[in-house]
Amino acid sequence: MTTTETAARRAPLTKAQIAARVADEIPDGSYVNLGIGLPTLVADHLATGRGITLHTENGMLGMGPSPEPDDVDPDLVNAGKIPVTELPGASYFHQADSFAMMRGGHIDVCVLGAFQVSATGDLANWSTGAPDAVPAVGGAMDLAIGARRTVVMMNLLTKDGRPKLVERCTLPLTGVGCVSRIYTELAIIDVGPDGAHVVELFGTTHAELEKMLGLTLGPTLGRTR
Amino acid sequence: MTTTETAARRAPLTKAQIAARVADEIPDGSYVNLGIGLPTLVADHLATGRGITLHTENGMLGMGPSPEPDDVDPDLVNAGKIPVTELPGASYFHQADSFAMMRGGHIDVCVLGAFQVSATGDLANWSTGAPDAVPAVGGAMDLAIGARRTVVMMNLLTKDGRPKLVERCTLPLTGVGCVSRIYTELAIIDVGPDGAHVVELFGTTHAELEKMLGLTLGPTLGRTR
Amino acid sequence: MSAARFAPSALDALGDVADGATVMIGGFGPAGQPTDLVEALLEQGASDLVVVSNNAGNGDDPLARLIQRGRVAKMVCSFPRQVDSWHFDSAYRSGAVELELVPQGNLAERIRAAGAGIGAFYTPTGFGTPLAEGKEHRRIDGVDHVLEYPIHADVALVRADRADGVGNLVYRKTARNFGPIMTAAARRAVVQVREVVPTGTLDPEAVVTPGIYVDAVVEIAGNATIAMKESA
Amino acid sequence: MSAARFAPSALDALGDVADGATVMIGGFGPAGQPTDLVEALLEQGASDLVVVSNNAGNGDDPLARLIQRGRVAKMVCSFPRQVDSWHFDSAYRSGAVELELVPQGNLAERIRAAGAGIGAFYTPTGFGTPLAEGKEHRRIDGVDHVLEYPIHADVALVRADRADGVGNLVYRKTARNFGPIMTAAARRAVVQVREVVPTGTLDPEAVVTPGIYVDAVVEIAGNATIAMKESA
Repeated sequence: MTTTETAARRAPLTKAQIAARVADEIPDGSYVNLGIGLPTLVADHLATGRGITLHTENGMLGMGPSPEPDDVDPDLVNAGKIPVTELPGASYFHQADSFAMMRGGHIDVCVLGAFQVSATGDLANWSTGAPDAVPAVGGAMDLAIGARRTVVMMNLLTKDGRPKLVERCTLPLTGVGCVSRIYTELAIIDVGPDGAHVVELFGTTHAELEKMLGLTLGPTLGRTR
Repeated sequence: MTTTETAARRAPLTKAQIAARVADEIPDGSYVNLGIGLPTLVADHLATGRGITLHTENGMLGMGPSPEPDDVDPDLVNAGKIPVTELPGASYFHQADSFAMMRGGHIDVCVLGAFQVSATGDLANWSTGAPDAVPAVGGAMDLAIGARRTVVMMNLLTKDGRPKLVERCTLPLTGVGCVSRIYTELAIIDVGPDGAHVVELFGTTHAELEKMLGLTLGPTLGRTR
Repeated sequence: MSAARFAPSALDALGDVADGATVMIGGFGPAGQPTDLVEALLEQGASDLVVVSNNAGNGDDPLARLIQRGRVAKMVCSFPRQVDSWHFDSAYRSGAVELELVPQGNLAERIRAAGAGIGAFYTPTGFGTPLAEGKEHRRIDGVDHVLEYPIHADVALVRADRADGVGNLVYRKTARNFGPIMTAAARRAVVQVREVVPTGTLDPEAVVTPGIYVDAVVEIAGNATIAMKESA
Repeated sequence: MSAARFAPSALDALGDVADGATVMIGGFGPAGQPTDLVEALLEQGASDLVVVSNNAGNGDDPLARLIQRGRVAKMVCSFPRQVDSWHFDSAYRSGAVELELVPQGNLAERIRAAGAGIGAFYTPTGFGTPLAEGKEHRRIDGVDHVLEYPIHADVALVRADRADGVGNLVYRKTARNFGPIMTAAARRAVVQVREVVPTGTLDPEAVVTPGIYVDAVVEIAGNATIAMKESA
């Protein structure tokens, strides 16, 4: 890493930089599911030579990028109902088989967005809890608990400045103790049974982060995968 | 029916005649599973124009008759591991899907052999109960309880003259209350929650049959399906 | 199920649907929507329906209009909220339609269980969340599971790509989604296909829904885009 | 599972199998027997094995010899008794091998449950019979059900027809049987195929086992009869 890059690391990450970092930490050859929203950015950073296969829970392995407008096929969409394409080696299966694949622990990595993540890895990402909201859950709960490793990509703070990494989720849960790591603009943090531990900081310090979150964070464990 | 045929009906049925009668009572368009042993004879009496489709639990619909010796394919066998053929409109599926098809009540008629059937429709057809026997069950229990209608084709008496239709099975059960009707050389008898009722007799009388079986049989209900 | 019957129109294929019936509707977003069959259901007139479907209608599509007209008493689905689910949103907020929200994988597995004759199953999905509240649960091998029951239906409306003369079906790409499990879970499965092909022309290894699960088929020439792509 | 690895021989594909491992072996009678992989397991030497397979060997086939040599502690199967299952019969009668007899559909569904992450399920099959003795049961909608648990395995040995470069599999006729569910239920799935074909040449609609379930593939030119029929 050059000195310039090291200096850049000291600034908060852009969304693209977070996505690149998530992509970088996915092992070659993995089967990966990218949740709706921010996590879809990760796809742009997965080099084709790495043998990474994308799963979409509506029933496909080997999903490719969005098609040219002329090639849109209404029968070929991703979990966000956005048109996608088919790569060589793709396969199709029905909904029960697709979710069996997830629930059975066959997806190596799942990257999800979140409203809140707790220090012990609980996830809240399907409901804002607003009383008048029309609820919708989709495959969120299956994805959260099904993958071998579930990580979250999100901003560390809400738009009005409240922490999204919390001692205990106040929003309706998606899954209990299912998240391993969160990737944010200011920090990469491991969560789990032993609580939250900083992996790497971007433009902030351990003390500042603890103050911002109102949480005690374990020591930086170094960049591990 | 001619007078000669009526007279012939007064004699016990041959195996082929029993098979023909079972075949005759299977509704056109049915999906049918024929158990190993005697029930396989039924296939010879199912006219091709009737739209009856044979299921084999090792993973196929649309099973055809045995192939010519030169056309034997080791990858195409029935539940008895006997080479079979594929008819137009056939399909293949794996074991979980095949047994889901049975357990889910999609097979219209299943014809099984039996060691014993009780008056209330319990079936014993997988174990002679001999202490030194190597046990084997295969798909018997799934077939017994899975089909919409399970009927039994068997001799009414064992080789040493003991009744196989009994008040209560003494051999290990295959399924409880699952058999609707038994087809034998001497009688067709309905069994179920209301006990055993004679449907039709061949070369015996109601009184003789009751004596032979040591059972009280309900009145002849006439030939119903 | 008995051998598939071929119908001259979607309405004929649909047959009778009683008031209060449970109706499964295939599709995930645009892919696999049996639009013509739902349109026929609108015309047929049954009301007080329980509809099992991943989504709850988009814009003014037939399912959305079914909800708008007050014909749906309850939706069982995983993702009713869409940018254009106006009719569902309004009916839900006014209390005109009841909602049973089910995680998508539990929805799929419960439908599969109905077709497969499974009485109930323990799934880890949803444990500890509001969607498992009040449900039986059990720890198995150190993992908490929720007990879920099958979802049966009176009729399933499904779109496939091709059917042969005995009702065997193949689908197209992600339009497969709920078709195979819904046809098995319903007492009567009604399928609209782009094309009916002669029996013997579908590869038996590639049949996705065997004809045993199919009760009625209607050929709807359908989407020009798709037809064009197929011949390309 | 990570991307499939192609091996130069059955023994290489097999890799390490520990003593005491649970090994699933596909096949129903002759159809789909992964003969070369079981032969490799004989050579590899692991013992005290739990073998999950519909049958328990015929004549002197590799599974029968595995049993004969005392390498199998327990068989989990539905139909061990065959006219030529001498080695199993003898080992069973002498108490050298333990038997867990499972109705074939429960065997299949328990294997499926392991691959599908289902913790347990209620099935009507076997209720009231000696094979359900001591098992939890429950009446659901008026039907008695038995609670059955998944069967997981350390390794699955399966035979398929063709694999592509990412491990997608297609099978041939009734040789499909246990392959798709065993590859999903085992931590490591090892597959022998007749032919490896270039990625992109298998129809994505007709893939039966997606490559995600496959860990190692070995091409065994195999049965001349089959090869001949394919080219006919």
